[in-house]
Amino acid sequence: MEPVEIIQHSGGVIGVAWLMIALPLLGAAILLLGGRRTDRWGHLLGVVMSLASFAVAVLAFVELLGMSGDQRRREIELFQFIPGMVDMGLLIDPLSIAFALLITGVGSLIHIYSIGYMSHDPGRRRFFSYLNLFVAAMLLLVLADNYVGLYIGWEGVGLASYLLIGFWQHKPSAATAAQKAFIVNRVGDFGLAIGVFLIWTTFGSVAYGPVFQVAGQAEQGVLTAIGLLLLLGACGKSAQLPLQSWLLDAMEGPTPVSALIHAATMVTAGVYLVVRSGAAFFPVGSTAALVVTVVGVATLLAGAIIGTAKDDIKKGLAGSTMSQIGYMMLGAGLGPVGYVFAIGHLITHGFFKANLFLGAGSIMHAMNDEVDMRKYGGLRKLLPVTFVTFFIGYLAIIGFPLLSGYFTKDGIIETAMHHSPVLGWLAVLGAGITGFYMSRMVFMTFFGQKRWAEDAHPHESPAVMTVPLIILSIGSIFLGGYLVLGNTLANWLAPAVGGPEEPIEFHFVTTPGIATLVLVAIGAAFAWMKYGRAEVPVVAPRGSFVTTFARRDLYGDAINESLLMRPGQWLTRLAVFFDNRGVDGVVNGIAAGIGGTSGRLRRIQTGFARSYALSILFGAAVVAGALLLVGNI
Amino acid sequence: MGETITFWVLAVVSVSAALGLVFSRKAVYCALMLGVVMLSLAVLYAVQDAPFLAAVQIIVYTGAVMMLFLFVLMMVGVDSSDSLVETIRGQRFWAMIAGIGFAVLLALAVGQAAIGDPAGVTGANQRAGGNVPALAELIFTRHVFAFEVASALLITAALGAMVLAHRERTRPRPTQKDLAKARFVSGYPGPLPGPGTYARNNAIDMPARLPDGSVSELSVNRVIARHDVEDGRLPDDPELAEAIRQAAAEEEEHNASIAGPKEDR
Amino acid sequence: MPWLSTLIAVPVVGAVAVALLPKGADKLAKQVALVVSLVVLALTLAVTIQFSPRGERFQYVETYDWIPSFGVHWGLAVDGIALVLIALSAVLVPVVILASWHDADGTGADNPPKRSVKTYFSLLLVLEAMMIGVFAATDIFLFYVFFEAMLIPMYFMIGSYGGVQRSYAAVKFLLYSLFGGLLMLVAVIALYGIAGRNTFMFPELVGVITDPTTQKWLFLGFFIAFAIKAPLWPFHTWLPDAAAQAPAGAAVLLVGVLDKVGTYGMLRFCLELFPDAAKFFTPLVLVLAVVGIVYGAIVAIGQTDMKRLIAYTSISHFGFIAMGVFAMTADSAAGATLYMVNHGFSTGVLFLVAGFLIYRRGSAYIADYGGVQKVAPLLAGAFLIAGLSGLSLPGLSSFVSEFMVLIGTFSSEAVAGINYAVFAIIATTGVILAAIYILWMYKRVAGGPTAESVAGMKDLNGREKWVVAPLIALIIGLGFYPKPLLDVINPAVDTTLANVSVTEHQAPVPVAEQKGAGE
Amino acid sequence: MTTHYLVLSALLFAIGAVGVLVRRNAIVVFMCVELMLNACNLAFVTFARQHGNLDGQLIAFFVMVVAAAEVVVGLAIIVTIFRTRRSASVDDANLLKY
Amino acid sequence: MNGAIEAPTIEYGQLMPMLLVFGAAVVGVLIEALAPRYLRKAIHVPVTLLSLAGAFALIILQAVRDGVPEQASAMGAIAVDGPALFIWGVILVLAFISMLLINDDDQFVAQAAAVPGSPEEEDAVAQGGAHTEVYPLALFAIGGMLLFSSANDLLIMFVALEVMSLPLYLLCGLARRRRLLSQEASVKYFLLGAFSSGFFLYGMALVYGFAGTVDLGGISSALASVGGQDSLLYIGVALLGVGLFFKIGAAPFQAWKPDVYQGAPTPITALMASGTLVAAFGAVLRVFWVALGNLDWDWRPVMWAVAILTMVVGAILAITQTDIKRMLAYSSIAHAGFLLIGVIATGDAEQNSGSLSGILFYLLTYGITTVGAFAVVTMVRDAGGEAGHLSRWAGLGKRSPLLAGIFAFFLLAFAGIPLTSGFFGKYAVFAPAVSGGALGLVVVGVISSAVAAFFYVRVIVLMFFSEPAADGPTVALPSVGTAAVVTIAAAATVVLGVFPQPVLDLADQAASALFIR
Repeated sequence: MEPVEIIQHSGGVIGVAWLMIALPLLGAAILLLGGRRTDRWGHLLGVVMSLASFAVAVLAFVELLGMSGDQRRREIELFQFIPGMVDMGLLIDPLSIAFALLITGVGSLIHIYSIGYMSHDPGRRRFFSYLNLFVAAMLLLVLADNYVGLYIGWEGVGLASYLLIGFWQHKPSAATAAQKAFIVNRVGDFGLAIGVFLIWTTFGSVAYGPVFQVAGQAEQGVLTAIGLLLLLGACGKSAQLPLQSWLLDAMEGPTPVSALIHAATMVTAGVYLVVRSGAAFFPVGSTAALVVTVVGVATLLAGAIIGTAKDDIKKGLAGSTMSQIGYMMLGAGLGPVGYVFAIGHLITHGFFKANLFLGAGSIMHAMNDEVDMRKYGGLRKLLPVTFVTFFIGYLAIIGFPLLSGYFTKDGIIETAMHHSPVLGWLAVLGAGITGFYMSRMVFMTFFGQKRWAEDAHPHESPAVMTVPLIILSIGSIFLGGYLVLGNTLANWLAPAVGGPEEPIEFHFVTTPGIATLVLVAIGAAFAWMKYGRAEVPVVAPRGSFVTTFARRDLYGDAINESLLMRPGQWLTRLAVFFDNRGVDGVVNGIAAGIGGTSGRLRRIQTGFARSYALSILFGAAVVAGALLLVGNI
Repeated sequence: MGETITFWVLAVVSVSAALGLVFSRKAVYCALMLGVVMLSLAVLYAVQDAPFLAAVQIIVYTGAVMMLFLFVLMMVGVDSSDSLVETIRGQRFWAMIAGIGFAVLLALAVGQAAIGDPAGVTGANQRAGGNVPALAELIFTRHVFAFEVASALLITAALGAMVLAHRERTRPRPTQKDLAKARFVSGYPGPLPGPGTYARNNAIDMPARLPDGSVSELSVNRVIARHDVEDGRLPDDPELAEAIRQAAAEEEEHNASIAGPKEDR
Repeated sequence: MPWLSTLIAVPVVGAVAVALLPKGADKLAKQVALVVSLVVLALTLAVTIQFSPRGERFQYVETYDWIPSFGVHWGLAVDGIALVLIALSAVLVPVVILASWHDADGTGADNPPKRSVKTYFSLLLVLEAMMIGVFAATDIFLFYVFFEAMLIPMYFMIGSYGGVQRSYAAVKFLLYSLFGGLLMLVAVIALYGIAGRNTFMFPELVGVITDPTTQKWLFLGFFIAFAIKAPLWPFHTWLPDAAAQAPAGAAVLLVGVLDKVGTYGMLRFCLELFPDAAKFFTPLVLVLAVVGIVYGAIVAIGQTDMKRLIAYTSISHFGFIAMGVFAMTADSAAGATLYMVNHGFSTGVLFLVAGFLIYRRGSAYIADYGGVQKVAPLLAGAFLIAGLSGLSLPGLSSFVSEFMVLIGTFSSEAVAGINYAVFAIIATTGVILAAIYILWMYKRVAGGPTAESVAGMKDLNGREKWVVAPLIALIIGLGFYPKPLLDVINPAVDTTLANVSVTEHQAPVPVAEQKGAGE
Repeated sequence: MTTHYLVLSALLFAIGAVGVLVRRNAIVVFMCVELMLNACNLAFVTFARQHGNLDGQLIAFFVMVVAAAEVVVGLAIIVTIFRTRRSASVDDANLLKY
Repeated sequence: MNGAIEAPTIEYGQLMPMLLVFGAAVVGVLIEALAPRYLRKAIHVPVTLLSLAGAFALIILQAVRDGVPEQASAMGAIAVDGPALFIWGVILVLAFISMLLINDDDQFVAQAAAVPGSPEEEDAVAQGGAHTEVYPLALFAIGGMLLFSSANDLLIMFVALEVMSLPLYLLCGLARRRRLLSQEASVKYFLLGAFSSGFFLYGMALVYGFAGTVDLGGISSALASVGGQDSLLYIGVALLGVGLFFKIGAAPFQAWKPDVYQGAPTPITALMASGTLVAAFGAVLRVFWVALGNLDWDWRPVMWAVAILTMVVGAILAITQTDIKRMLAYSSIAHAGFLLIGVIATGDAEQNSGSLSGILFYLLTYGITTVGAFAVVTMVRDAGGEAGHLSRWAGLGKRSPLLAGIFAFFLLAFAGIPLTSGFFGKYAVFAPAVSGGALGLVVVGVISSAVAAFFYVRVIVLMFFSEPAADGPTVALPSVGTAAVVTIAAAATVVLGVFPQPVLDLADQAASALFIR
């Protein structure tokens, strides 16, 4: 089943879908330009704008629901961006609206949560303006009807991410992390940009409609090239190997940011890109798709391994995010069936990971911003709401049966298994590791003895923070089942990404499914033995080689440093030296040479009239001789 | 035939005299040598049908111009003879190269030119009735303007000589009495000892000694002293050397005072 | 009404008026200068509004004989390309005047000596007149006259009002430019002689030189001058010195406008007058441009002085512009033209904000800063936005132009077996490097703990806000809606390229049709 | 025969020129210049005879006039500088250099 | 032998400008003889200035009323043709403004015959003595310049050369301060001048030997008719060239220029740098174009070499100069090189008149700017007189911005920056040179211009960008004359740089009919 035709649209809520983007953007602008005057109510405005955007998304969704399946891809024109090249417009279709709902929905919850979380921060207004900016950019990313619009949103979220990671600029680590995130992302953007160039050159358009229409007619090599270039972009944004290194550092940002941007939404943009372009550039069985799956599997394992060794709760979660997005990527490389589970996992992950992160934020809020799990312990009684919601999120992520993660993750594993057993079993292994590190996190945090410092007075967070947690945890419980069972999501997405030939049936009892559960259980049990029952040392013991390997993010930073940064610094120094001594040296050398010649030559002017006379006589002889010579030739 | 003999004789004479002019140390000899060249040339003019020029050459050139030279030589110091030591490095060598090269070039060019027999100026002379009238006709017709303008030259020359040589008296001329007074006031009433009066050395650059054996600084030519110091030609006798240095220093000072601040040179 | 002559005359009259003010009237001098520049801006707006993009190529044509003996005219006219650059100049000058309000007063942090205030503003206005003149000139000789004469006020601005090494920088700037200009003079003379039209009017000289060898030599004469002016690698070393030593306002005009004359000249004169030679030299120029992009960026990363760093980023950006011009596709050339304008704004605001920082701290060394964001958030914010514009963040104006240049170059047809897409790809790495040099600078200046030396730093004051606001508004506005500019630029670029006999502005042939044609 | 005269004149001219270069006494230098002028005159007179017109003789006459005037001015200048420096050496006048 | 000589015809009308100058010079001599000392200056000044102005007026009258004569005047001795009239006009204008400088007090020695530093000199200075003879001497020199540039035969040219040079030899030695330098300049200029005029004379003899005539037209026609004696001609041309190159200061005959320019009294330097150069170029053009025009294939390569050498030597050596006048002298050498490019760029009649017009225009622009620059030099003084050393000029822009600004403007004009007269001057010479096939020379010219710009710029840097020295020189309050010179020169530099067309028209007109023979 192919994706349906895109239809020009006007009127209705969809006709003003641009409000989704414009409202948060307006909010950001007001907050940024308004300055301190808006300090008092700025955060409220931010929430309102986010909610308004969510409302528009819901209304558009409803309007879309009212249409028949083959009518559900609506395009609205906005303005000519680059005449003759890019007409800016929005594409409202099942895929984009699903993202829009996730972004605005989860986004709004996190906005609300942040009211509480950031209540003591003097830069709260600025924080909300950045959040609004992020929402706007992210919506542009998913709603744009062309690759340039996507690219703008793509870099826009990069900017927001940069601003928010570096929100506490005065912390050098935050400033560095922000810079690193942006630069690594730029490497991905480099690929995306060239991919867009190639699309334009090949198809004469950058809009989805025309491009997808004729994509099949292009040469295979070009298509593969485009696919790989887009994948590079996706890797950057979604922290996939080999551009994963920024995500862990990005945890320097405030926790709501980690939840919204670095877990629920932005980092999934890569998945969106692959799924959006899937039919055209990542058809099942193509080289590009294969590379996508390989990247996905590699990352899901890498992320999981990293997650096992982190004592920083946020970094642990970040590793987990990497890993989960790896699953999505894996799904995104598996064609229409994979898309359904990838998007499904993306949505459920959006909920339970946001839930987990906000929970972590709640814990930090309670613990004086302490992030080291070795200094937690036994918190389940002091933070009951947080504990419960966190635990639900935990169950969802490890794929506890009937919770959200169970449906979507198992779907991906099964599809992968169907596709290639190797990939499938690696994905199963990943799930097992997930069981271990998530359990470890829960046990270290909520169980065991208290290990926190004297001055910490853990307390439950205010309602403004816990209510979003509760809402998210409800989503974490039910969303997966709702989406997967009965093919809800598959049918919904079919007009946008193409549907599987036959309806997907979700089997509760399968070999991989059981294997997964067993592995997860083993992992959890192992974690209980190590961290639940046993005493957890406050200072991390020197681990084995493997532990160190995982702790150091699989030596990702070390590789970057020795392969790129050091040679880069060396190259820079060389270039500066070459510029000063070489290029400029030539210029100055010429000047000095002329000056030196002058200085020497002027000594010829000895001041003796007789020397002058000699030069005259010589000159006369030479002139006469030359003339005689010339004349006689 | 007569012309040929005359030419060869005079050619040899004039070239030798010219060489003498270049190479004789004494300026007066030079002047005399130049006179010889000029006279030889006058004869050659006459031989070549230019009697008027021959006369003018003798009267104006040899008679007036050379005398002027001699006058000036006398004024400047007749016995001052050039040292033939070359001070500019390579000057003499390159001068010879250039001079010989130039001469060869000229001679070659002249010799190479296919010059026929001379037409002779007899015809031209006869048309106007003689050399002098013929020249007169040219001067007063075709070249009258040059002739007129030459007057400007002469006026300039006269005016220039006046400017440079004529001194307006700014204070009354000292009388015999004034001079005598001045001489006695100076503390040394006798005539100054000439260079070499008490000399133990007959070089001009050596200071004289006074009867008491002390060195007479007055007898040192400051300009020469400067050269001596610059070239490091100082006598062994420390007293003499000191006197020369003193004089050289004075000379420097003098130059500096006239030339203005030192860095402006 | 002779609009363009008026545009040139007004600042000249203003300059004279400012110069003739009595000695102590510094404040009045500034005010007069500002008013004059605003009048020019208003006039420019009027001109821009009345310009019809789809009309004749050259509008507001004025042609008077100036020196008939030489075939020289006072020939002014604008096409879309010239118009936007004139507008750029007209916008930047009042901003610069406002920004330089105290630059000559001698009240900076390190107590620079006080200098003649009215001379400074008078020079600024003279410079404005010449900038407008150089873009408006349709007579090549007149162009040359402005091209060279422009150096003098800038020379004095750098030399008299600049930093510690100002005289070295000023002399280097002047001599380097002069040398290029003189080479161009030879080419100008030869063009006149060989064309044999007894006129220097540009429209009459297009397509006149047909002999390929002649074209090549003349092309080189023009090109080297422009390459020095622009500056392209390896003729760039004067720029960091000049820009670093110049007062911030002068640096803005130097890099923002004066250097554009080089790229403008390439587009207008090198391409149209010598199309064959331009095509012949395209690979060479593209290599220089790409080397400049990467090299400029890498060297920028290693700079320790803010203004030098910005200057090197400009060298990188000029590589993009030159690449766009010489890729000779409609998109790349239009992008390059747009880039000239956008770069003027973005580098302008970057220099100005850097200038504010330096004025406060008294040092241009990045190491002397730290944590500015905490004490002066607006200042740091402006710095960041300016920087982001410098790294071509989408949504800011320079993105559009950089994107167009790259995509245009990427899609240019392979000439002589060389696929220019390679150049575009290498150039795109400049995007990554740009992120490094800008963000690293921002981090060191504004991030981290607040350095002691900047602890008391004041945030932007009212005047400075008025300096920064319009530029940032333009940067963001044009970033989202560049169409007004592109509508003016595109027809002019199409005409230019038509004269180089490159096909008109159109999208690449879609793959389906290619297939159809192939069968 | 003409050629002989010319070669003689050339020789004298060259000797005069060399004299200017090697002599240091300004007056002698000047005498050498006079020698050069005389050599020119010889050439003029010779050529006059060769061509059979009197222009050459006339020019020689003018040269003498000019030379006379030049001598006056030249010697005046030399005397002046001698009075200042008490030296007639052209080498001593080398404050102006480089 | 009844020979009544037929009276020669002399076109007094045409020659009147020159005769007026000579006449005024003679009157000046009479004033010296007859007028009481205290009155002399008062009489000299109006006589001199009026005669120059009158001569200029006569030229205009001549050109407007009678047009340009088509025959040589004064029995074929003098060619009052278009270029001559233009050059006369230029010389007179330059002489007039130089005269205003010469007029300035305190420039000339009080008592030339008094030994420097002697009590006599002090007395003379104390009594306010001054050599008013400079007026007639300068007038003679100016008359010589007029004659030199319009001589139609080599004899007149030689005489004119001497008429022009002798007074200048004298005037060079009459500086009031730094007399040793001045006298040295004088003696050097004299000895070398006499030496080089010897070469000129010998060249003349050889050319006469070749052609049998010294008439420029006659030589030109002899080129076609005489055979077999080419070597005479070539050597003759070379030696004539040496004499002329010496006067314009072309390398390798340039050595005298810096010494003499530096040592001479500045007003005289101004007169030499402007008037003499113009006159010498008039003579160069006449010899090489009128007499030897058909030989251009032979002399052109040599002239190329000389031009290149001149430009390069002038530009490069100027860089390290430390004395302002010396630097301007080297600049003058470089400019002579640029002008030689114009001389080389010959071709058909149209080409020639283009080049000629360019040279004429260049001479005017360069001359005026030069006089202006030297006028400024006279105004910057310290205790020892003019502050010649460049280091003394540091910070002048702060102390007297106007003067420094004007001087900077002159320097920019020398450098050939657009909107100054120097730019159009250079352009006017370079443009025809390119069409005349001298592109290579133009490139060299352009490169040396760039090098030359360095030292002009260096002075500007010193004046404006350096801090003033504590005991820096003062700027003398200019006399009316000096102020007028600076004003005129600055105005001319601006006007000719912005609106040169009228003067270009004049030059075109003057050059259109080329030279008469």
